[in-house]
Amino acid sequence: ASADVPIVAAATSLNPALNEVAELFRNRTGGAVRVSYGSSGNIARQIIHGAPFEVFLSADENLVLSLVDRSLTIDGGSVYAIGRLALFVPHGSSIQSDNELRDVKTAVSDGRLQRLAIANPQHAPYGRAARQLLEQVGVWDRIEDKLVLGESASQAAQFAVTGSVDAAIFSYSLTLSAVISQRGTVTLLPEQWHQPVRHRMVLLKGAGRTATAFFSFMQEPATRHILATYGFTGPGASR
Amino acid sequence: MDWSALTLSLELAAWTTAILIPVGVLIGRTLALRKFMARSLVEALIALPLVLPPTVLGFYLLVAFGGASPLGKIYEALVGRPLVFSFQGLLLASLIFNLPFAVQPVQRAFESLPVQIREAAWCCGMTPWRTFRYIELPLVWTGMLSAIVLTFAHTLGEFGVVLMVGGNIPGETQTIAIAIYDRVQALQEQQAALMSAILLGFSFVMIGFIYYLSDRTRRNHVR
Amino acid sequence: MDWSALTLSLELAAWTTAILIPVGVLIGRTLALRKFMARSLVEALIALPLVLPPTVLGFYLLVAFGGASPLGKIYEALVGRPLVFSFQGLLLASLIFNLPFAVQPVQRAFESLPVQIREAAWCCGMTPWRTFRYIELPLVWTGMLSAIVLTFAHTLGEFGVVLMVGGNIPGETQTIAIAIYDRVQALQEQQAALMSAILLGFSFVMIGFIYYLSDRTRRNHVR
Amino acid sequence: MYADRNSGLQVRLQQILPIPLDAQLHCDMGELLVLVGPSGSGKSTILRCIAGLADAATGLVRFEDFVWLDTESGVRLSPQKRSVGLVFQHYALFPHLSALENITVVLDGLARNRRRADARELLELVNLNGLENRRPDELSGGQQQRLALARSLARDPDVLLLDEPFSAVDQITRRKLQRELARMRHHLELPIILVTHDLDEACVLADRMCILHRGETLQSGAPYEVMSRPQTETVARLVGLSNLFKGKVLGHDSVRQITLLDWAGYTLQCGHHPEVQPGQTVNWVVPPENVILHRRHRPSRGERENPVNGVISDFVVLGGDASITMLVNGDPHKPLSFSLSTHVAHRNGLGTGEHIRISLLAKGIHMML
Amino acid sequence: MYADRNSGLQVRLQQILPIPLDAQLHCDMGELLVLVGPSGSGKSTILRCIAGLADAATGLVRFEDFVWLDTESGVRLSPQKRSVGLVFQHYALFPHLSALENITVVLDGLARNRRRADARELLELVNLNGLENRRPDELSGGQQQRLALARSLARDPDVLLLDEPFSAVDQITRRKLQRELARMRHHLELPIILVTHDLDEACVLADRMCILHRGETLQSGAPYEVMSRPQTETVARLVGLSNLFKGKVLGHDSVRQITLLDWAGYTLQCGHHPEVQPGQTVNWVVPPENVILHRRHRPSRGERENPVNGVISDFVVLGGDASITMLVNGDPHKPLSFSLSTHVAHRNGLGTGEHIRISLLAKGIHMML
Ligand SMILES: Nc1ncnc2c1ncn2[C@@H]1O[C@H](COP(=O)(O)OP(=O)(O)OP(=O)(O)O)[C@@H](O)[C@H]1O
Ligand SMILES: Nc1ncnc2c1ncn2[C@@H]1O[C@H](COP(=O)(O)OP(=O)(O)OP(=O)(O)O)[C@@H](O)[C@H]1O
Ligand SMILES: [Mg+2]
Ligand SMILES: [Mg+2]
Repeated sequence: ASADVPIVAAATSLNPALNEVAELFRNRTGGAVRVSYGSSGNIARQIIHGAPFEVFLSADENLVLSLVDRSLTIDGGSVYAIGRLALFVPHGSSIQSDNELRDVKTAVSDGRLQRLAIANPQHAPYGRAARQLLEQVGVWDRIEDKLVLGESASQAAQFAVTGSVDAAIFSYSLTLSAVISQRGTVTLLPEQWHQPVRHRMVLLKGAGRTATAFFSFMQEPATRHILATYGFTGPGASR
Repeated sequence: MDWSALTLSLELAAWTTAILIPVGVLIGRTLALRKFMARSLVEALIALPLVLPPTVLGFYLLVAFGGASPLGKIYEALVGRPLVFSFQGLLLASLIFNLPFAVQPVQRAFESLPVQIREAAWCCGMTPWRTFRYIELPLVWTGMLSAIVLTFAHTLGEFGVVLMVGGNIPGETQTIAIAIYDRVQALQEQQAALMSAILLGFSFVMIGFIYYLSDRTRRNHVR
Repeated sequence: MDWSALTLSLELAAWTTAILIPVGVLIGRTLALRKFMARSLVEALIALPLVLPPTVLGFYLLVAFGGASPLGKIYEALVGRPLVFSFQGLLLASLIFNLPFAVQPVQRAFESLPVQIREAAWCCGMTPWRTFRYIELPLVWTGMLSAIVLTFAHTLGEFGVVLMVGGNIPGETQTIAIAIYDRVQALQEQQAALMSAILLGFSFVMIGFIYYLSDRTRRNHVR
Repeated sequence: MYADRNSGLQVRLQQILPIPLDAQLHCDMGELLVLVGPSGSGKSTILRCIAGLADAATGLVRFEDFVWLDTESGVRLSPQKRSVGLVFQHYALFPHLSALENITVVLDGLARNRRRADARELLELVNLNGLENRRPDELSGGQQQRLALARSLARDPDVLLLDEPFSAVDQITRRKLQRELARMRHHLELPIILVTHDLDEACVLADRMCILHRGETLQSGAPYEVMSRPQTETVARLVGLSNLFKGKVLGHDSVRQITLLDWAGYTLQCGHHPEVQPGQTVNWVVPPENVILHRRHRPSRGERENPVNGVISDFVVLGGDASITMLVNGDPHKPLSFSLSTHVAHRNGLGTGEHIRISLLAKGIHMML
Repeated sequence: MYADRNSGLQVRLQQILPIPLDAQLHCDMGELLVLVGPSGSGKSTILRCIAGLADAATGLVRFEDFVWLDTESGVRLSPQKRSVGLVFQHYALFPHLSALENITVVLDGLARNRRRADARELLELVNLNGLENRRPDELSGGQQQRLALARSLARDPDVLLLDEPFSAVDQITRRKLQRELARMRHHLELPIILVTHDLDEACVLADRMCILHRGETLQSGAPYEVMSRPQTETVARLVGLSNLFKGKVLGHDSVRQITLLDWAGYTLQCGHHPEVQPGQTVNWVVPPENVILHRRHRPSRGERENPVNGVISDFVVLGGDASITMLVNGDPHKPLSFSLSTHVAHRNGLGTGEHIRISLLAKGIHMML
């Protein structure tokens, strides 16, 4: 059965957007896929060790490129979305949100900001972006010891929704979930302050017809639309 | 609620427990009754799977079982499909990871078995197997109970190793633990809470029932 | 090699073990010696932390300890700093998570204590405390040993709960398990392997030494 | 029956389940009471009740003015508060401690040196010097038993409860320990209850003896009294009396102070037992020492009393004594045992199958209802 | 010494550590050998060696033509392969099984019904009927012991090893069990080795008796033989002989077949012991039955033999016998014990402090090196 129903490995951040895409794909083409979510790093490693995935939707472009280098893919794949960062300030926090992080800077100085959650810049793409952004704003040095690092952007968001941090910076797409929007204020941050978070997908060696079809389906306007409603803007000019 | 994930978890836990308890009894008994030089070292070795973070252990197991490894190659040659990202691979990883839980309580139970009772069995002409079956096993039963409960519960909740070795394939290697994790990651709090509650309730009833039964058998022995 | 993470892990494991063993002895002894209706239920309850995936458990603990929770508020009011993302919070989570490992082996050990020996102690006029200290404790020692090793090892390797409740703050809540995980995620495989090897070697020597010592004391008792 | 006496140890226990008990004991200061009864009659259970390890449904345990147990008023002291020394039937030594430590661990409150000195003294008392550092599982059965005895004394108890404390030691050591116990008893002046199966031991040691049967205390009194004047057939059996028969009362002769008994075709003259009714069937017993052989060549004292004929069915020589069983009138259901000096037996040419004639001394015949 | 005999059970064990052993035993088919020795002398250890639970440094255990242990040729059968029934001193019952199951579990290979029937029969044999469903911890000490005895028989063993199998049961049950054992012995024709501390039991049951001391077998033979003719002073002490003294050999009179002994100022005529040298100091013993009181009114047989004077230091009446200790010449280091019929004692006005004269029968005096 697995020959007919390819496994699509996708970054955790695509949940639940991708579920909706898969649903639409089934309705449109009659083809079914199974989605295996995980951190992009884990998925890449699993692919290296022979995981039976046919499509890889990564949150981290570099990981895809490293697979390409190892000739585990059919081609170089394509970027299916560009991620943005958002500032989330939970209700009850004394931080004022603004899209230039002015109050964050002040709060760092006057001690109001004790804990800021981001994803781990060591390996999470949104963590790297957050770090670039904070460096750009010029608070990185002062804020470094106030950081709470999530394994992924999603975990940074979890820190935020439990009210355990004063503010958090993670992917804009997550802020669209009901849980987040109900529990704090969300501010989209300028995209030029960090390198774009490019989400690249790729067809893996051995991908079958359904997988190829799904890969193309990912680039169709209907899909783009769904992704957009979940906060993933299309590649547009970036490609 | 993702019932297939729950079923898969229960299956994995049941298999792990079923395979591991005999292994635990064998190893635990040997460690308890035989005195050999390297005993402390073997005991320490068995505790080691606990020390590594599960995901990392999972990563190394992935390397060890993967298609590039000798084990993986042999398995694939024999069975015709890869060991990793399959239920079998998951099970193997789960067995390794839960070894300490299966060995330790049983070993302690064997250690507290009075020597004279085994000697009495021998002097009654009971074969080693009969002695084991009718004298030793019933007397180490509570130790096995601990082993069963710890192994079972820990397999249900295990996530890092399973995610890594199994690859989170729905219906195949996606356990309930991973399914819940996915929901939490996707910030679907209500779904996650519901699944957690079901898992907890289910386990609570199940483990409580195991304890209750064993209590009753112990009391029944009295009659 | 990240020595501060290793130190932190060892500290956490040591504290967890040091606090949990007395608790485990208390609970395990009560469960073993007192007969009450809800015993099976309490026993099942204690096994429950194992059933949830650690990250998920961590998430719920984060909710329970967080600034919005009553516990978090009380703690912050008393101590002046939040419970979560602190060593104390980590410790509390670790205590909850390791409870089954501390209780089960000790409970079994108490269960296998012959009644007559405690009765003899009473009839010799030994106070309950003296009986506990000089008769019961030495006789349940191997059970405690299992509890110590399982708790210690499991705390070293625990990652999901710690990451969630601790927030991976270097030098404060970043344990060696998290550090290794981060290296693995960042594809720094050699560093990860080095750290894993050091952690494993260290634990192996340490646990082996604990076993060796306890073996020797048991033998020394003989002299 | 002792409810009004306030000295020593008083015990009254009653229950139906789990083990039927209906026991009444009293043991004065400095007195040694031996509890005798068949296996499973509840001896250990009674000691456990006294020590506070088991509870009777209703009962009273009082030592001097201290009430240890009173189910009526709800008093129930813990074992620690009842100052008893108990030797368990199965010893219950502390398996992880050396012989010396088994004792020092009990000696609370003393300085360390003092504890060790005291413990060594106790070990010496029970002949265990030299084995101080052995753990119980490295001691022989008898050595373990002696250690248990020493430990029970360590607490300096007010009451000593000994459950077959000498069953596993050889006779020489046993005699030594019995002597020690006797010495201690007079020295320490405490009530001692001792369970034993050895009636000789009971007779030698006991001030009083109490017979227990199915949880019920049947008779107590001086050992010789109990052994020679059992109140019931059961007691007679329990103390191992032979020569126990049933006979029919013919009547009383109050002038000669005798009671006449019809048995096996003989009319036996017995000591006066006014409490039995003519026509009644009673149990009677004659101790072997009141059986006199009619010798061949010279008449013995008392030959006129109750002469009885029989055939020797069993003739066993054991050292200087010959033990003889005679079937009265040849009836295998009426075996009568007695013993003689071996040389007397030989002089009279006794042996299996010989026909002999004996006399039962009237004053030795004891009747029971 | 039995190395050439090939029947029954032959045992030879030697070692220094951990427990010194130097034992040589032989027990024929149908024979009951009683092993007697002080506590800690190694009795249990020897049984364990025979059963295969312990190993001696060097030794041989052979049953009929089967070698169970031969350290020289390296043969060492497992306990299962040695068909022994062993009653452990501490019973070692299976705690989780009922009395019945404790036996059925041993009966391998039989049909279930048959097993239960056999087990019930064994339980009946030891008077445990009605207690089939009790677990060991719900049985009294004596009941446990009997269960252990029943279990040891379940295997239908070739050799029976009993480590104080009756120590915890009352005399009536004990006698019944002893009778059963005697019956079984003649019926089953197997070698039985029994450890006991009860010399009376030993005398009643034993075909042969073996005296063990510090792991060494000192003497074996018929009980009466060992008790009356101990080869050494140690044996004499171990079998509890009183009247044990040291004297100096004066010389032999080969005509009258006597040996003369100087003791306490008397010249004693003794049975002929040509093996002792004049001038040598020897141990000698006189059994109480060879001590004759010089009666006040009529002379007894043998009064001319070895008359000795003394003062009564102890006079205890126990039933029909009076047990008397006399200090020879009033010397407290020379106590001499004997017993008399109570009525003889009374007729002669005996009592503590009385001066009496006795005779030691020459043929009763036994000398040891
Ligand atoms: N837990 C129990 N449940 C039911 N019956 C019991 C239990 N424990 C003991 N008994 C029974 O109670 C009776 C009395 O036991 P106890 O140990 O007091 O006897 P005992 O007189 O000491 O005998 P022994 O001389 O054999 O030691 C026995 O018949 C025994 O089987
Ligand atoms: N593990 C051991 N290590 C050292 N000595 C031991 C060990 N076990 C027993 N012994 C000693 O060996 C000797 C013989 O023990 P054994 O049990 O054979 O004596 P026993 O004759 O059966 O005595 P009892 O009549 O008291 O049962 C004893 O002095 C005992 O202390
Ligand atoms: Mg008893
Ligand atoms: Mg012994």
